[in-house]
Amino acid sequence: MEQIFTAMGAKYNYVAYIILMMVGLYAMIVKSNLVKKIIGMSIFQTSIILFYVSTAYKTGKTIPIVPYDAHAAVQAADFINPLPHVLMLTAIVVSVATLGVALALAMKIYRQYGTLEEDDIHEDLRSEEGKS
Amino acid sequence: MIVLTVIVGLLMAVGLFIFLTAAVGMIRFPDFYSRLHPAGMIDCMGVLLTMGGLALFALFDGGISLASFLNFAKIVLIVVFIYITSPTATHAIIDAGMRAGLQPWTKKKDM
Amino acid sequence: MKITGLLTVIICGALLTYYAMDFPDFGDGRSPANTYLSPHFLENTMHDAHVPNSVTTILADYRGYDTMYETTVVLTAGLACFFLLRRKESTSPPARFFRHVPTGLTLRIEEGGKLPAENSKVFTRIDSLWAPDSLIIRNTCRLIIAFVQLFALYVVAHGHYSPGGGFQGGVLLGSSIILFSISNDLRRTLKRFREKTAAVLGAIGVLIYSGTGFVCLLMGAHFLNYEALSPLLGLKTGDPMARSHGIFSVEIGVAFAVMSVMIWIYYNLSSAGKHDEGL
Amino acid sequence: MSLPIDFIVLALVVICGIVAISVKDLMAAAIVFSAYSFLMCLSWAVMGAVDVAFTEATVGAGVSTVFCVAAVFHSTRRTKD
Repeated sequence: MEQIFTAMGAKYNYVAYIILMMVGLYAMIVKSNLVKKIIGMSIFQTSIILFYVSTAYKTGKTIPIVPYDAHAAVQAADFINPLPHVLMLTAIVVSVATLGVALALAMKIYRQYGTLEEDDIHEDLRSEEGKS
Repeated sequence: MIVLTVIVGLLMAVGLFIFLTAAVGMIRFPDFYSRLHPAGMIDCMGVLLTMGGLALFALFDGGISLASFLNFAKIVLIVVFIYITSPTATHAIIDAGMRAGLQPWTKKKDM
Repeated sequence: MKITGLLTVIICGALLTYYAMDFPDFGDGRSPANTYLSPHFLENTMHDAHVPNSVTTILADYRGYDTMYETTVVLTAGLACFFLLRRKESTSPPARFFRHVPTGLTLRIEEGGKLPAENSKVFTRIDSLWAPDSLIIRNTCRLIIAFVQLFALYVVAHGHYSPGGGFQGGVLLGSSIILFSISNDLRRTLKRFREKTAAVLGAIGVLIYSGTGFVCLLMGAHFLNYEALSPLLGLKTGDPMARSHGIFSVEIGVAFAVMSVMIWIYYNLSSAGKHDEGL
Repeated sequence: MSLPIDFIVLALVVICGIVAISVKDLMAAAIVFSAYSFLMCLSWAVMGAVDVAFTEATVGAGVSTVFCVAAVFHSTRRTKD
């Protein structure tokens, strides 16, 4: 146990990402409201992005915009790793697109069943099956 | 240089103190409208002081050049836009609160 | 259900913590993620494309295919919202509200009543959950929107040298229109920026991106290899500025697509697909 | 050593995330989620990912809040959990 705490002290970003991922997963599994589930999905996505950005960080180094003079040789060790930033930049924009589609689906479900709670929708479905 | 450090440090310290009073006010005040009062007004003053300190530092630290002047101008523009938008946002929120029917808190005499 | 979910989450978290102990430390410059490919990108961005911001170079040049299909995904999301929510048949609300402009009176007209003319100067239609016509908010937003759009263009054009680029600039342009729609109303916005315009502009954005790649193909190089554009731009072969201009054209395409898709999704979500009364 | 500000921001992010899924009012959940996005953007800016932070500030704290509020406006605000 002691070992885990000392090992995690140097990796507190990874601890934060694990906690956020657990929060998002809990919301997606347990909460019955659809908008809550969608917010949980967004939290899950942001936790993954936090993980990627954390791997790119180098202590005491500067942002990945290299100096303008082209003649000086660029030392890559002086800059933060830009590759995960690029991957996550597109992931954020795709996440807002999926958020829009998910909210549209939730609104469609509300229009059909008059509720956003998953339990009530299941009851509605069951009673419809019983009738037919 | 020591004059610049003192002025910038003083501006930042006073600005941060004003932010602190705004935060305390947002927690301690009794109702919606009086809570929005520090959130809307005192934040503007804090932004002016802290950003003013940062702008002076950006302009004079390391000599006046085009790059440092551009940094200065960007920070001044931030302050200008906060001064335009923040009161409007407070106005809109309070307007929405009035239309939603929130009663302002008053000191009850017979209690 | 609650217990099962909690148990799943805790097991998941415990496993992740166990494996996170083997990760390299936070801020380690010599970790595997920081060593193999990205030093090459960082050292060659000025030489290859003459773009100091290495994120932009990787986004639009080294990983151009990735970004192209991301743009397509965004456009597909806009289409999905449209097909899910849009209702063409007009479900007229039970009552409509009009403001008589000279006096400021509000009229409530029941269904079946005589409505004023569509483009009447005297009566303006207002939403049923109407906000009072606030001069302060309307004029401040009118002032701010111009600056937001100017800043968005700056972000798109200056993405080579500072943080920014097509995605951010596109979202800023979209949010300026959304701000207009919130401060005024949806119908007035739809008169200025119609839904058809949004759809066509989104498609045009993706077309600009893939068209740039296709022009490179026509010039005899690989798809999205911007070096082949140099004869068209009047540059010498091998000039890195050709890649810089190629990246810029691609960023414009991304900005178009993202802007119009954001506005399109907002139109459909805020009016529940009816395009009648907005937020 | 930039540990304290980094650590405080991450702690606030976790608190905001927990509040966003546990609050009973969906409109409040949307607003707290916006605050969560903004704090996350601050944490990325501290970590040097300026492009990612800029995108999150425009997308996560701006547009996605508007989408959430629009969806809640056209459905219901109440929730059982």
